[in-house]
Amino acid sequence: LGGSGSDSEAFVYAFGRSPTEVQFNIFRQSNFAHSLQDQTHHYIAKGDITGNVWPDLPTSLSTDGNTLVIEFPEDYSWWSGDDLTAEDYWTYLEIRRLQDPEASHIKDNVLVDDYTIERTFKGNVSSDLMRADLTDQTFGKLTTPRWIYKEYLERLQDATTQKERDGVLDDLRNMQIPIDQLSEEGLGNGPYKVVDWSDNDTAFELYEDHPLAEQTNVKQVRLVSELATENIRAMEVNNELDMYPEGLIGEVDRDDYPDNLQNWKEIDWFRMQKITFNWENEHLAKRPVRRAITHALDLHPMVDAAVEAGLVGKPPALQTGIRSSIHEKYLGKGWVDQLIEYPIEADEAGAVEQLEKAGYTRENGTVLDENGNPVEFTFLTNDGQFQSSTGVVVSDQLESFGFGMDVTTVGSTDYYQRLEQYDHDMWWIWHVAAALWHPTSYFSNDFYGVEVGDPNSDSETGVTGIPFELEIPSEVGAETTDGDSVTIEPAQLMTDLPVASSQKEVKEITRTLVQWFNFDLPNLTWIEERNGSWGDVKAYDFPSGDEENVKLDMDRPGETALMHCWIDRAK
Amino acid sequence: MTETDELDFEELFDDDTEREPPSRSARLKRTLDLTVLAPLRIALHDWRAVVAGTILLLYGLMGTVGVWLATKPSSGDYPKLQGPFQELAYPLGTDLYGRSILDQIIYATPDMFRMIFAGAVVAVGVAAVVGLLSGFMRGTAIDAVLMMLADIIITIPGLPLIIVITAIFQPTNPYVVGVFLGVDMWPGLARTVRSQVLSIREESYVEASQIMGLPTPSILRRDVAGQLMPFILVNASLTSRRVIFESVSLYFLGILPFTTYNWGVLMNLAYQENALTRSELLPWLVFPMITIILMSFAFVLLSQAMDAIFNVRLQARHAETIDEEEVTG
Amino acid sequence: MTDDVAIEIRDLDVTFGVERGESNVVRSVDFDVYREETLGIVGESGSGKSMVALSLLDAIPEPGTVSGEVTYYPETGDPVSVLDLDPEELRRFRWEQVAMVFQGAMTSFNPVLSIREHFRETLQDHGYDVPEGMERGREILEQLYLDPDRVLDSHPHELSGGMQQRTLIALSLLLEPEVLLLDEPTAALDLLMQRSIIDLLREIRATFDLTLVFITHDLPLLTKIADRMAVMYAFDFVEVAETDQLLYHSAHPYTRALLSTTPDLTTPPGEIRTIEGNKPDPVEYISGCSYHPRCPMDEEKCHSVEPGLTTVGPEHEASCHYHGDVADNVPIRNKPRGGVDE
Amino acid sequence: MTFTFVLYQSMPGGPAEAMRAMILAESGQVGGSVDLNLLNQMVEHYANVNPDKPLHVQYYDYLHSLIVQGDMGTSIYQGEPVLDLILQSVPWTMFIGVYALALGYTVSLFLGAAMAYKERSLFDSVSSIGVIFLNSVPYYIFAIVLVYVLGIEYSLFPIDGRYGTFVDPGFTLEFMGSVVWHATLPVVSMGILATGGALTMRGNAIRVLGDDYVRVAELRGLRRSRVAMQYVGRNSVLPLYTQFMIGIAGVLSSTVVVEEIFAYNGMGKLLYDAVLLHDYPVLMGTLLVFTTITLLAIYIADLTYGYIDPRISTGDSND
Amino acid sequence: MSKPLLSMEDVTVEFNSHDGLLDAFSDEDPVRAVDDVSLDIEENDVVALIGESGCGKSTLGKTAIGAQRPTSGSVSYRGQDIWDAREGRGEVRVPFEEIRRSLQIIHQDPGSALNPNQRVLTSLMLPLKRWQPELSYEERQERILTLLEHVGMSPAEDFVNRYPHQLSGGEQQRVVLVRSLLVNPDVILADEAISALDVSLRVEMMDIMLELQSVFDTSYLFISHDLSNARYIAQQADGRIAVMYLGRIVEAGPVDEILENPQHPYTKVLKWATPELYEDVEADIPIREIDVPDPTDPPSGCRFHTRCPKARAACRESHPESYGVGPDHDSHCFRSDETHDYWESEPLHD
Ligand SMILES: Nc1ncnc2c1ncn2[C@@H]1O[C@H](COP(=O)(O)OP(=O)(O)OP(=O)(O)O)[C@@H](O)[C@H]1O
Ligand SMILES: Nc1ncnc2c1ncn2[C@@H]1O[C@H](COP(=O)(O)OP(=O)(O)OP(=O)(O)O)[C@@H](O)[C@H]1O
Ligand SMILES: [Mg+2]
Ligand SMILES: [Mg+2]
Repeated sequence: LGGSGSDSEAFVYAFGRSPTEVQFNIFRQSNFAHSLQDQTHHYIAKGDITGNVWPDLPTSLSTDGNTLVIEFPEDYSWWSGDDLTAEDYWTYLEIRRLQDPEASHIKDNVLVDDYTIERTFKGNVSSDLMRADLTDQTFGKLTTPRWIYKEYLERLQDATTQKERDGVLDDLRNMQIPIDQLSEEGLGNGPYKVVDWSDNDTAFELYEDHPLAEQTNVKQVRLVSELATENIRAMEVNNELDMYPEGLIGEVDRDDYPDNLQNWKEIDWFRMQKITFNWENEHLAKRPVRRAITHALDLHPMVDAAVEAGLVGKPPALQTGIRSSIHEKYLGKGWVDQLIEYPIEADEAGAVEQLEKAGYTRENGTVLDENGNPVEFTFLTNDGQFQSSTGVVVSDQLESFGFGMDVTTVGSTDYYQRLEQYDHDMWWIWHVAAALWHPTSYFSNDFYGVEVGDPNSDSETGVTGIPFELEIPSEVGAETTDGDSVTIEPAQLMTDLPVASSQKEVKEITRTLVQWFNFDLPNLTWIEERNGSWGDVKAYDFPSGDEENVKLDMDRPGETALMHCWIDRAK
Repeated sequence: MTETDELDFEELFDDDTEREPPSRSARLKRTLDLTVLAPLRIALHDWRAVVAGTILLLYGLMGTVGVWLATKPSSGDYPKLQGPFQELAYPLGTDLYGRSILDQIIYATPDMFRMIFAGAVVAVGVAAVVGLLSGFMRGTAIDAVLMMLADIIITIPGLPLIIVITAIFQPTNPYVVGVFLGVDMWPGLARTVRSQVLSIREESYVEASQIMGLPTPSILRRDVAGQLMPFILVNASLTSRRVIFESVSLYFLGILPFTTYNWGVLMNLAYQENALTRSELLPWLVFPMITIILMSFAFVLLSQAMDAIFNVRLQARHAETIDEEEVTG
Repeated sequence: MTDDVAIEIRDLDVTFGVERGESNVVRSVDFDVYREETLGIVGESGSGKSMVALSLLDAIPEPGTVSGEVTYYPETGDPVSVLDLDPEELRRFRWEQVAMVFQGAMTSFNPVLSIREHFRETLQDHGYDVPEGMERGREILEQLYLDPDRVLDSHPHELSGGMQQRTLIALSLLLEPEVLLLDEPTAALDLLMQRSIIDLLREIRATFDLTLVFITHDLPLLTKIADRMAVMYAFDFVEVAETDQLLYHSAHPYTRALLSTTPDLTTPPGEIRTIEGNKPDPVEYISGCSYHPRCPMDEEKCHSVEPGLTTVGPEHEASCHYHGDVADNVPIRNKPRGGVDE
Repeated sequence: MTFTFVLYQSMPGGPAEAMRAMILAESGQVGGSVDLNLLNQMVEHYANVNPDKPLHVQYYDYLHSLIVQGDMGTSIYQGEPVLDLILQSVPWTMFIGVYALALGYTVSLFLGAAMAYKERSLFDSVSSIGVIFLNSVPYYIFAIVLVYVLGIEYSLFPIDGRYGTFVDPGFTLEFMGSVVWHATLPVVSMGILATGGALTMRGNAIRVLGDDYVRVAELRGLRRSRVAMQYVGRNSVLPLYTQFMIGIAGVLSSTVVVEEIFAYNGMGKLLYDAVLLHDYPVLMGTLLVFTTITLLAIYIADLTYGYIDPRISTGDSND
Repeated sequence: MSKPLLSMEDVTVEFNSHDGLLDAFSDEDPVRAVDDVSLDIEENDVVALIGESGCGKSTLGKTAIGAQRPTSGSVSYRGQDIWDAREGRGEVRVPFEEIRRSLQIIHQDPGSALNPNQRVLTSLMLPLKRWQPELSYEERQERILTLLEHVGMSPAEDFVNRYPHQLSGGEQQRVVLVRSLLVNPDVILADEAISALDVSLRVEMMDIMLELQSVFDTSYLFISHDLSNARYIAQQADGRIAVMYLGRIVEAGPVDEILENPQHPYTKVLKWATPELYEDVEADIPIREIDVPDPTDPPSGCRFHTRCPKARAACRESHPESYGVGPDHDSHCFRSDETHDYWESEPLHD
């Protein structure tokens, strides 16, 4: 049984998919391949918990007007020995742009020299957003050796019609880079290179030519693929893992885990979880009903249930739609204080009061609408992890309050398919679209965010029944539109947000959206998660993040540390 | 019928007419004794039937009275993750959300019965009809088509087929789930029924009934179905076990959507929450398992006992209205 | 007939425990089989004929138990007490000394083995020389009007009933036993085949110097082969005599009833009579003469005193208190053509 | 086949949606999020793999290339020829399947025979109850229990994978050992599917023991061992033969669950994943192979039954 | 002479050994179980059909009572073709219903002729209910009990509530007989009806059958492979014996004729094979071949020629037709024709 026992030299940790199932052509990602690419290729940029974006591999990301300048270090190379240059990344950027040059928001990408790229946006974009454009968990890595992708880029450049371009793209997407090719041809660029693999493990060896290689004494790394095995937790409990790069040891697990495993880095994560209200339901379309539900729910048991399933986090104090840790940066302290405060614990009386505003009553523990009919909702959830727990707790709470609840639980693949059919009244989905502590990742107009729908469509409401145009009070924190009100277009605002031309505009749009969210409660956010990484702190020295030149307040601190050679075997 | 025949009959029957016809109630008593009480008496003599009956009765009670007695499990009812055998309110402990595990098991029972019922009825019913039909139409096109259909379904591996079917229809209604599960099970049975019918058809009493001009439905019912009955019931019992197995496996794999409790769902949830390495979650996994095993154990036992219960030889021995002494042959 | 005894049976009992109690299916039987004679045993179904035969091989099926003495006197060598043999000795004894052709040949062969394999395994397990034995087997088959090549290569189901029966006879003679027990070897066959087999057996008996014990309930057939006949009723022998003696001077009312219930081609139908009453139950014990409930000359004495086999003539024993009066009270239904009634 | 083709075509959502959902589900599980726009772009590509030809044309195309070129198409998801994927996994599934079946049936047959010989003894009743009990345990529950007891609590057996990490496949002792080692738990869990055979065997053997030819064989003074093997054994195993072959279908079905539980990369897992991903070509391919194997097994059973049981000269032993 | 009650003309019955779909392709020869047979049964008649196993007796019998469809030839009941009546062809003078009721069967194995799951009463009630629905339950039961007592099963009340397995073979056979008589048939096919019974019971059973014949005016087609039984029942009823060999009737005639004056060598062989209690052992087997030829591939010409001790070359050539050798006595043997080529041809020897 593998484990650190058999090759005790290696640093063992668990993550991602089976190496034999994924392949490394970023344009044809499948099988959740990025989970492995995280260990083989460097990121370009990463956001941190304060909402700032930092260069990861590049030495700097500077902005000037609509231009973003990316400078690459000169001492990096691919495992093949070829120099790693700006052209490698430029090739990727250009392929992306040329997929559909008209639709792209990029004007051009210029390869200034071997180590510099100038990237110019078509419109005015705030500098934060220009940088943020480079971050993405899935695609924000330098995975494209120029000699492999050059051919496709040239063909794209030669293509004149969209049809020709699509043809090239099809070819590109059919191209595959399986792990044996990656290893043999040296197509990775991380400090640890792939030397062996099996169905569910990948073995890495320190790549001595990597500029950071000297910093660490960990020569061998073994990655157990989390998705290909069933016994990760058994390995953890049996002390067979040295690190988990993303995830904390929760309270519930603490007793089961050996003492040498400790959370060595904790962060306020970007992720939140929410319950979506489908406005297509006649009751949920009514604001007082949504507010009543919010009053009726006690967020603590929901969070507790999630915690039981291994999540770490706490309920948000305010329904703003964005994470409280970035309130200050985008909303300002004083402004936030004016927002409506909904109870976190259950407030039955408040809930009934809200219901009455809609003309509803609660009799003998049953909520009746204005016509005296019982109010019933369908709830969709999946059977995996904490999602089912939440489903159970939410529906039980609402049921005991007096709503009729009909919960359907489906398997997780089915869940995401069913989710997008919008055939339920409430469901469950996480609330954030990108690994970025930025309003755009929360107010994204899709089911990760506050989905409204396509504002350019002909209808008046989006898929979830939310109108494209609606009224909110002008005054922040007002509970009704009885006073002054303004008409806003949330869907449009969410489309505008990622291309806001200035930090000021970002803030403005964000405030409007937050106010709307707070007033209308299109969704209910119920947990702000914490994350981080745990490891065998006896056997290894992990960075705390306070060291010089060490930046760990970002997503996946474990991987970040490993990819920067910040982990050492304890002496 | 000619005149003379009539006469002979009358003569013969006039011989002694003072015979007292049995009263209606005596007849009723006899029928009751033979069709209900005798099998029951055998069942009571057969430990398998007794055990199976007791277990199933318990489950039956669980699914009826139990549901009525138990509180509908709801999160936060009790402290979470309590161990079993500590409190009367949750004898088997509680789950992650503080729901009584016993209550959940109890609440899952009616649906399980519905599923079993639908599955067994479909599998055994279709099998019986198809088997009878093609057995009686041996050699005709109907027979060929039915058997071809059965063969085709036999060769498609069952579970994958069901997975696909359920993936398409995403049934949540227990009856529908039962029906889907039954769909995969009828062909094998139908084949066996057919071969049984073929051999029963060779029995001379069937031929005799035909020659006596008894109507075909009556022959089917009395001569064929009567013989098939034990076989059909044994298989209904075994099919029930399979329905339990397969439905639970589908819920366990998370393929079937579910709206309420099911033992497989409990297992699924517990398993997903790493019950195998979190000892405090084990009851959540283990008790549904035991429930499943016990119920299928009852069905397997029942199927074994069924042979005895429907054995007329034993029935005769246990019937009170037949005196036993002069039993020869 | 010689007094050279081949098998001596003393006080043989066979019982089965059944639900209703003890089922006594052979009751204190004393009996001798003479060397090289052909003994016919008749009796109605269930009278215990097969059980007696099986006892000779200590082969009463479970859960039956057998007690008493069965002594086998081989032509050369010491007497063998069959019921006391150890399992290995018994195994060798069976088929080498005494072989048996079972009721119903169709079920006597292993359906999945060819006839050749049946022959070979029999030779092998008894340590006989296989090629030599097979050669002998072929000769016997030929004597029985069978084509050895075809038969040996066949599987049992490929042979007709008559062929199977003859093959089984051949198999029983393979190890040249001294005694051959035949338990209704012809019951399932057509008349023509029955009669043919009887004729073949007669020939073979001569060639192999066999002692034959032939069990059947077909009286007329038995008269065509038996030197001596024994009649069984209610789990014991009621009359033993040489064939002609039995046919013409039977001294037991049951034997006489049996003779007159058998239809044949010549007896006027009116003379054929049936035996009234039910057959005896092996569990119940009938006191006195076991036949008295059905006997037309049933007297007081018959109810209480067991008659036992008594000598009524040369080589003729019968168990009837009134054997002297039988001839007058129970007429044999037709005038025997050959014999003279004294 | 037509049937399954139609069935799969009627599954809601195409492969693209399924794949998208899969990636979403996994990102939810591992944490993090996905840029939906990019994901959609990428996933769209897969939707184009199956151009919207009318169904019957697709069906014809599929049949044509299957029969003419032996081509089962390419996995939408993995991009590899379905045939390759199947060829890689079939041996593993056959290995554990046949191993399980052989082991399960051998044990149950001997047990059944032993029970029959000792009919009504204590051994018989205890084993009967034992077998009935095993019969009532779903194989996957058995698997979970095995995982828990032997895999996790006592760490005696590996609980996932097909062979040890970084053991290089080849005809080395290490590899073989590792393969057998890893197969143990799946095989044992599937093996209990065969325990029902013990009761059937017991019944058969009791019946055969009462048959005349067995009694005659004893009267013939044959050796006990020969009577046991050639007479009782052979004749009571015979009726089980077709059941055994058809059992292959059952065992193959069970691999779907068992391989999933043990993360064993075989056909069952391939099929299961294909169902989740709506990867039609793989689905069709695996199902075709499953069906073919079953058919083949039944066919072989039919053909060889005549040899094993000389009473059946023609092939209609199905009746 | 009036029209026979039941008459078969040139009846042939063939069986394909398989009749599945696939077997359309197999070219296996059909078995001709009955080959061109004509036979009449009169009112109150007893015809005993004898022959070796597999020679087609049952098939012929079932064809006679309309339970087996002839491949060719016709079967008629009181002049009405049974199969025409059944299918409503032509003018139907006697409805099939009545034909169905009039022709009944008693099977060889009484054990399997009764539904093992039904009590005797039920088994007997059903036909009565079918044919005399106007009777009340009590009346039906009355008849059944009376009839059962008539065949010596008393107390009948006790017997009717038993299951078949609780009856002895003889009793089962009586129940079967009663069942067929209850519907008041004209012809009963007794297919080896006594062979399964103990020797001592056979005569008794035949006596019962004969006795009831006088009450019910029934005719019997009595199938047996035992000449002495056939003789017993046929002679009592003044009936006839028909001898069958491989699908053909080779000799038919009044009992005494057949026994005293057998014409066909096969009849003679059967006579030889029927041992007499008081008769001396005869010398040799009077046939050349013990085993019956394969019915799927019957010998040419006279089918008996392969075993016939008197066979000559001519017998191989053609099938002998019927030669009348006495009143109502026919034989299918060339030897009955003194002028036949047979006498000139070479005897067959092995
Ligand atoms: N296994 C058994 N258990 C109980 N009783 C048995 C068993 N085998 C035989 N008997 C009884 O033993 C008695 C004698 O049987 P046996 O077989 O010797 O009769 P038989 O004279 O050979 O009859 P048949 O002519 O029918 O062969 C019968 O009453 C039968 O019921
Ligand atoms: N249903 C059938 N299908 C095929 N062949 C049949 C069928 N019934 C009878 N036969 C064949 O027809 C021939 C005559 O059979 P039948 O049963 O009429 O003979 P039988 O004289 O009654 O023999 P037995 O004395 O054994 O009852 C036999 O060769 C038999 O194999
Ligand atoms: Mg016997
Ligand atoms: Mg017949």
